[in-house]
Amino acid sequence: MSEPVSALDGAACEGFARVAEQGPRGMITLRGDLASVAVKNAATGVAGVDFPGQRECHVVGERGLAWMSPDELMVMLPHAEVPAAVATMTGALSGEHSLVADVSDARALFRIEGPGAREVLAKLAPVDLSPAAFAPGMIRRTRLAQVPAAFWMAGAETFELVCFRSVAQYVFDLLKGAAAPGGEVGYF
Amino acid sequence: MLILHCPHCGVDAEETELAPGGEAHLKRFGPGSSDAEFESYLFHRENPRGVHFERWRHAFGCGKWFIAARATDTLEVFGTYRAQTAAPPQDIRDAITAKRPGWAWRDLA
Amino acid sequence: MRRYSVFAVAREAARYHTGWERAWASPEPKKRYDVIIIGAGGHGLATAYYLGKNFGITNVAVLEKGWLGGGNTGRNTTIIRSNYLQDPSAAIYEKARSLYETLSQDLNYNVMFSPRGVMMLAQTEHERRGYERTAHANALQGVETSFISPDRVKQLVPIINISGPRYPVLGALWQPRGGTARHDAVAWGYARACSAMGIDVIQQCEVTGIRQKGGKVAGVTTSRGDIACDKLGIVVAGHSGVLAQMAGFRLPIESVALQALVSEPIKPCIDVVVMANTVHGYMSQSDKGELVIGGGADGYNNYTQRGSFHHVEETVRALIETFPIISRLKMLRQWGGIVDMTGDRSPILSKTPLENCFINCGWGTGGFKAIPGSGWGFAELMARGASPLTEAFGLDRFREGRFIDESVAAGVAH
Amino acid sequence: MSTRLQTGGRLIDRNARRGFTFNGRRLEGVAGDTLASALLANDQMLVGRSFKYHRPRGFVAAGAEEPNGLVNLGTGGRFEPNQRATTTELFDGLACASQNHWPSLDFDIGAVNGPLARFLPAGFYYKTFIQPRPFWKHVYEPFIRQSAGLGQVPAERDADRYEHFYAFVDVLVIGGGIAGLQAALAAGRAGARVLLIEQTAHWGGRAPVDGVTIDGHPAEAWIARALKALEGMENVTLRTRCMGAGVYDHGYALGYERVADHSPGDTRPRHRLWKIRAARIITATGAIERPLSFAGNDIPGVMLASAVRDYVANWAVSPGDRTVVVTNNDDAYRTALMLREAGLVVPAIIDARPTASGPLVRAAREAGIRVETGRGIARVKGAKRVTGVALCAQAGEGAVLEEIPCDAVAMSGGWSPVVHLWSHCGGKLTWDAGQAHFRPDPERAPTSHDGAPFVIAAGSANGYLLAGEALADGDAAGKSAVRSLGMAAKGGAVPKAEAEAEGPMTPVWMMPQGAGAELRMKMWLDYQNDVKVSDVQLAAREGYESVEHTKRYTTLGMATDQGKLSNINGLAVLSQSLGADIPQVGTTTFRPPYTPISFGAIAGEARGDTFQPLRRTPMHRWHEENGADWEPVGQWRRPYCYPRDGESREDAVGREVKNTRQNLGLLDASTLGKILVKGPDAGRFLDMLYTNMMSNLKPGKCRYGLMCNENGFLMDDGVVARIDEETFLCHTTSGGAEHIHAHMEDWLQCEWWDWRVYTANLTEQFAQIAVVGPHARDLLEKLGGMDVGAGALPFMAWSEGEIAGVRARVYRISFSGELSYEIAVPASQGLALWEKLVSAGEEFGLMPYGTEALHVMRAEKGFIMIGDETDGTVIPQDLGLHWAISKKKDDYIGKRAQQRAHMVDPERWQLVGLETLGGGVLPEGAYALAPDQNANGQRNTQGRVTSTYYSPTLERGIALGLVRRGPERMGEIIEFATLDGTTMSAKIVDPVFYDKDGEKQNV
Repeated sequence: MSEPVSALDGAACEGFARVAEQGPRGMITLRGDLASVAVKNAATGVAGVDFPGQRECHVVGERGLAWMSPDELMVMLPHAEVPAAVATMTGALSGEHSLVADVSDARALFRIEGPGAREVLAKLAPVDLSPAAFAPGMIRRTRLAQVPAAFWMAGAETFELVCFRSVAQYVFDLLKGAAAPGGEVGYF
Repeated sequence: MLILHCPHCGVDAEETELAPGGEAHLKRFGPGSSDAEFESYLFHRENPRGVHFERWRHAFGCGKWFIAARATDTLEVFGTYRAQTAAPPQDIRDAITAKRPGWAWRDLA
Repeated sequence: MRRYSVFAVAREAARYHTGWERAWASPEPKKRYDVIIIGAGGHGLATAYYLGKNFGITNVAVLEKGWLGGGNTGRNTTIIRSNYLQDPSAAIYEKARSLYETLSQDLNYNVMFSPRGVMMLAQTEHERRGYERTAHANALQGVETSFISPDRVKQLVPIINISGPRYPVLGALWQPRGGTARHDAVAWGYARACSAMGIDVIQQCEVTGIRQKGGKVAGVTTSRGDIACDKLGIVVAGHSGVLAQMAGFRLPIESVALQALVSEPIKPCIDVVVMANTVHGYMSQSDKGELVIGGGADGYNNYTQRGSFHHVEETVRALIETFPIISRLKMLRQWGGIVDMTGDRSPILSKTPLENCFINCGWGTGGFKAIPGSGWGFAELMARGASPLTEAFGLDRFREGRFIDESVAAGVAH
Repeated sequence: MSTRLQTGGRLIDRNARRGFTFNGRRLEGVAGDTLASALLANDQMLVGRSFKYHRPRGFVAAGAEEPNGLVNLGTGGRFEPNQRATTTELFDGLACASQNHWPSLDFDIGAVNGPLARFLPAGFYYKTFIQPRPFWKHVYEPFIRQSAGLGQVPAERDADRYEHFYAFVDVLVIGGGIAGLQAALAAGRAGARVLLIEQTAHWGGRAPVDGVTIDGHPAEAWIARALKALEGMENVTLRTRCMGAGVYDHGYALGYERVADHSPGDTRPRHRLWKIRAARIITATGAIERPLSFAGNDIPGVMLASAVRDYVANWAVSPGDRTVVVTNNDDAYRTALMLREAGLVVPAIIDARPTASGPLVRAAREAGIRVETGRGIARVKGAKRVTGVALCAQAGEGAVLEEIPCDAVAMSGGWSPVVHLWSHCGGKLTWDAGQAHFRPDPERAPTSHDGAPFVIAAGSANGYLLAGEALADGDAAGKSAVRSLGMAAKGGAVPKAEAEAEGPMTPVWMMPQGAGAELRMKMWLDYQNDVKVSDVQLAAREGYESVEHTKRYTTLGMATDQGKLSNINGLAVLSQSLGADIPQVGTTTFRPPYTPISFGAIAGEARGDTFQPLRRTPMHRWHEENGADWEPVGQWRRPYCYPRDGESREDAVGREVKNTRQNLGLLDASTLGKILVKGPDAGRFLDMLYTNMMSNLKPGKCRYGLMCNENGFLMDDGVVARIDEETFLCHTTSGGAEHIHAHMEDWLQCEWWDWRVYTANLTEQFAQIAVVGPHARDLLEKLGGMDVGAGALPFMAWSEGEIAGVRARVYRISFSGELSYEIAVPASQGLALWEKLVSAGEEFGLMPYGTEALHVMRAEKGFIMIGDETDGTVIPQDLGLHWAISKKKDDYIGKRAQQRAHMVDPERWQLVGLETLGGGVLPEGAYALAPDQNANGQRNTQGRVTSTYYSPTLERGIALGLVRRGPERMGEIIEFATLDGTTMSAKIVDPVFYDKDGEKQNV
């Protein structure tokens, strides 16, 4: 196996917020009955974080669980651990109607950091990003300009955002433009 | 620019996050049905100037389909509910009746 | 009724234009007519006009709930073309286009038909193949079109960006005798000509019911009393569903909002009509200098004549990509119309389950360009019970699966 | 002359000089000037020409309602036509030019005054230019187009950037006058999230100009305090230079922020379009003064009384030395008093009212200003500049009583609330007879998604013209907004605003009342479009009775000012001519935007690289670096071919086809959709989705499948691989993935929601590479890692393992007819594997090939291509694909549709191969001729070409086509029409041109 290559190989830029594409991150789609104990255990077992409720996202470093829809979770963990984790989960869920799939390489992951991070996203997504409405622990799947994306907060002033790998460059260009110096809005 | 509440993920989503799917609660007619039934299933629509039940998909969000009860003349939304519902739920119908006494949709009121 | 001419204007000028008569009469409804047309938009008025002109049927009333020409006739982007792919469409739209050529003279009312040329850009290989196919079809349909090179496109429209980078222009389907006309004038001109033939155009008269006797049309109930008729034509675009319900049948129709917008007027910079379907926008320049712009329709039922702003965004960004210099121009006004979309996006000109009741609807986003042809064919259908122009547009096609699908080549029909 | 006064000017800084040019002339203004005030300070009263008659035009107003003062602004990439000088902040180096004249502003040959204009009344062009027919296109229209159009056309690409911003608030307050400020205070104190936007660069609106006092202090003091309080509130955001452009359904509103128009070229975006979602919107948008309709009211020097006041108070500019004031209300007296105070001459106040009393009138009289009541202006004298006015009795027909020399006229016909934003989303109006204007009807406000009213008008925008009422109304609006949102409105005594009381106004729609036709032809309603009182009366006479008819017939209110000054006056004239009440006649519809907004702002970030998403495969960069000639496929970009030095596209394609057939080709197939379908009911589900049977596919095997929509038409195709008992992987066409995935979810969620099936779109998880050609197996075996031999991996099978050390799934499928493997690896490994294949393939003569070679090869094999052989009207039965339509299944999506009369018609056009007799290539899209014409005179046809190529393999033209009863007519020769009028003969043959028995792909 060669070293896995992320979509933009870690491209980054500095504006009134810092935008950086992250290296490969392990991501597993888990579909099933989120009320089922087997599903809960399979997810928390490999992710090592609390099971998320509706639109919740629990992340600790590279590990995390995100609520994607009433029957779908995204499991996050180090890229190298994915094959083993998929096997473990599939095993744990045998006999349970569910779907486990490695989607690590189908995505690109970005970090938007700094006091202006909220504003950068508020220029591109039809989402209320005021601190009162969006805070750490939440995830929002939405539209970033013209493509689907999902983001959550990894800290008070840090967002992590995923989009499909094929549009990574488009999303990077969007974020770079939105964070360009001179574009500060001063709203939040 | 509509806002609709997605009953699956709880987001009040703006129209640009959603994909419209046309009239809801259509009964599918397949092989064995008459030409008239099939034509009606595929093409005939209520298209009311008033209360309408229509399908929406939270396309940029949780990806789930839901149904909205909406007035096509004022764009008032009386409620939304999951697509896995055979007929408009009573509470939605009551909400409509409260606002629009005597409304009718197909044989419903 | 006095004829319009430059001499008439000069004569009136001498007395400060105090001597002009009404452009059309404003009669009280009679108790009975041979034919009633519901809807005094372009299609309804044209139908009445050709009933009189081609079939000598002038005991006709055109009933309008608001003011004539107040619907989509006065809300569209005034594009006239007939470069359609399917035979039935090409036939009726080309009939319309050719009637537009002489309409000002026929009606003695200047509708300002301007055959400045219409081009549809091909911006993907798939679109290019589609338009080359259309060009072949048009050649056999008697519609004058050709597929032109990118250089020719640039020559006809210097402000266009043909080199992309995103969607380089690979050529265009060009109809030199397509163009535009003054939309209000089309309705006013037909109304005036109808009035001159003794046809009653009755505004502020809303139809509230359709009366039947023995499975046949007997007349209509209106806000101004009952009116009897032998034959009834429903020509009410977005409101067809509502009227059909009164007549007791359903239609394969959905009414949605379609938006258009204009820029502030600038000096002439684009002499032809340009349609870019890949990026989804179309543009021409009015004689006042405004850029007249149209785009997509909402995907949900709407009767408010207000659309969603994101369609305006989508259209504007497409046109900036295509015509970079418009970026610093300004949007002066946006508006919405209610368009009636059918199952195959082609119109319905048809008999109905109710005998002697006919319907003309479903023009979707493409109605204005068809007005004279639609009136011509629908009048023949109502007078004779059949017309080669309307034959393929019957309601029965949806049951048989005999669709007329234009989206095939054009992507979207405008 | 108009000039800068020695003292005063609340908005300017006299010490900060700003140089600018007008028509090339160097002029000087000061910081705080608008372009309009700076021009007036330089005695530049003549600033443009009208639209139709090219009449000389000067400033009438001082704000957004200005109809005349439009200029070509800036140069090069920052050039902009039709910029309104009254809303353009002056900056150093500003360059502008007047519009719509030739050769010059002072001498414009387009100008047709007096006698000629008489021949061009409203709608004259509908009645003329009819004969002779060709003249419209070739003579009349070109002339009309040239003379119309106002501003110049930009020549360069826009040099600026734009952006959007999404804001969500409880209360949006539009308008930063005292009513808006108070509304924001009231809402802010209650804890609501408030956004307050003001279109100008300054807070406070008219109050400071009109000498309003609040709680005993000058308005300015209170405004400063209010701002301080608001800035202190966490939950309140303030924005100047941000106009409320439009109000849309469900509380959506647009704010148009002109971030850097006054500082072009700095790092900031030029405009920011705010997309605001507000639970409640308060429109405190003020009111606009109406002109009076008297002969010559369009001559430069005739201005709104309030505008004259603005210029003096805000910018210390006097429009004239001798200014006659003409009015029908008390408010205009403020202008007279201010002018007098500034040391200027006011020869007279002409008041159309029979009598006038009230404090302002008294003050004027006490100041020694001559007040003439019951009088009007018969006509204004002058051409490019006012030289005097002729007095007459308002009640009469215009007999001149006296002539008063003057160089400016300040007029006031009363005030109209700015109701645009209230009306955009359906808010209705009510007629206020006392003040002769329409104001919002609170009983018929626009309603939102919950059916509740969401727009509240406040202050003078709500018809409360007096400062005291306006401020109180702003407070009430703020409080009712928060209350309606379930918040408690905090008290706080309402500040008391005071200004001199005003006596009642009297509506005056024409001056003088009995003016004859000749005068009425000189009374302008719409200054920019040249619509006069006589035009509206003509429209009414001719039966254009609806206000919409009149508007469209005369073009009243359709200019770039959208009739802000002319609508009510025109409406009044119309209703008088019809003998109807004004409310009966009603207004035209108010459409967004309030004032024009830039296309750049609307497009926002969607330009250049971010115009649309461009999708790239993991190997994209390699293709780029290796000279790919791109083809857009949906939002993907795929190599069409890889031309080598000096090679044409055609040659490249030929080379790629030949090399793939003879040696080895490599294709990036990553764009193919890959959807995982899993669950106990997965097989059953796929049996409904595909026309053929999938449930009996064996794990480890692949099967080609067809998908139709419920209407029976073919929508997609692709290979399905069964992974295990419960799991299938469905391949879709490129760009079809999202669409097909949505299609699956639609049926699973909305029709068969009790079926136990999950899907996942894995399209982008995998890079997929097709290794194609006689040496395909040699290459894979050389790289090693798994057994790809015919035994272990036969045709239409798949297996999992490693290729060159990369975890891979290998499908033995072929779209070219050659021995072919499609290798799927994680996207992060795609480029690495591709490069390994390329270098290891060298010895086998490997070359990458593009989409066109793919198309040619599939056509040589007679394989259909979705989008070529299908176009949304074709069913599988048309394509001879009966073998892929299960007879065993009693249902699948589209089956019922395919049983309809027209679908089973034996006359349908069906797929065949076409061989030109001469070996030439049939034109794309050509139709096959049939005898005779149809009833509409169109030539009959019997088929068409769907794919046509030069086959490098067979060295001749080949084509696929749909022909009536085609398969029954093998060997028959039919004629295809070409565009040059000739025809080409082609023989109907089997669609498979190459390796009919499939020996090559089965080895």
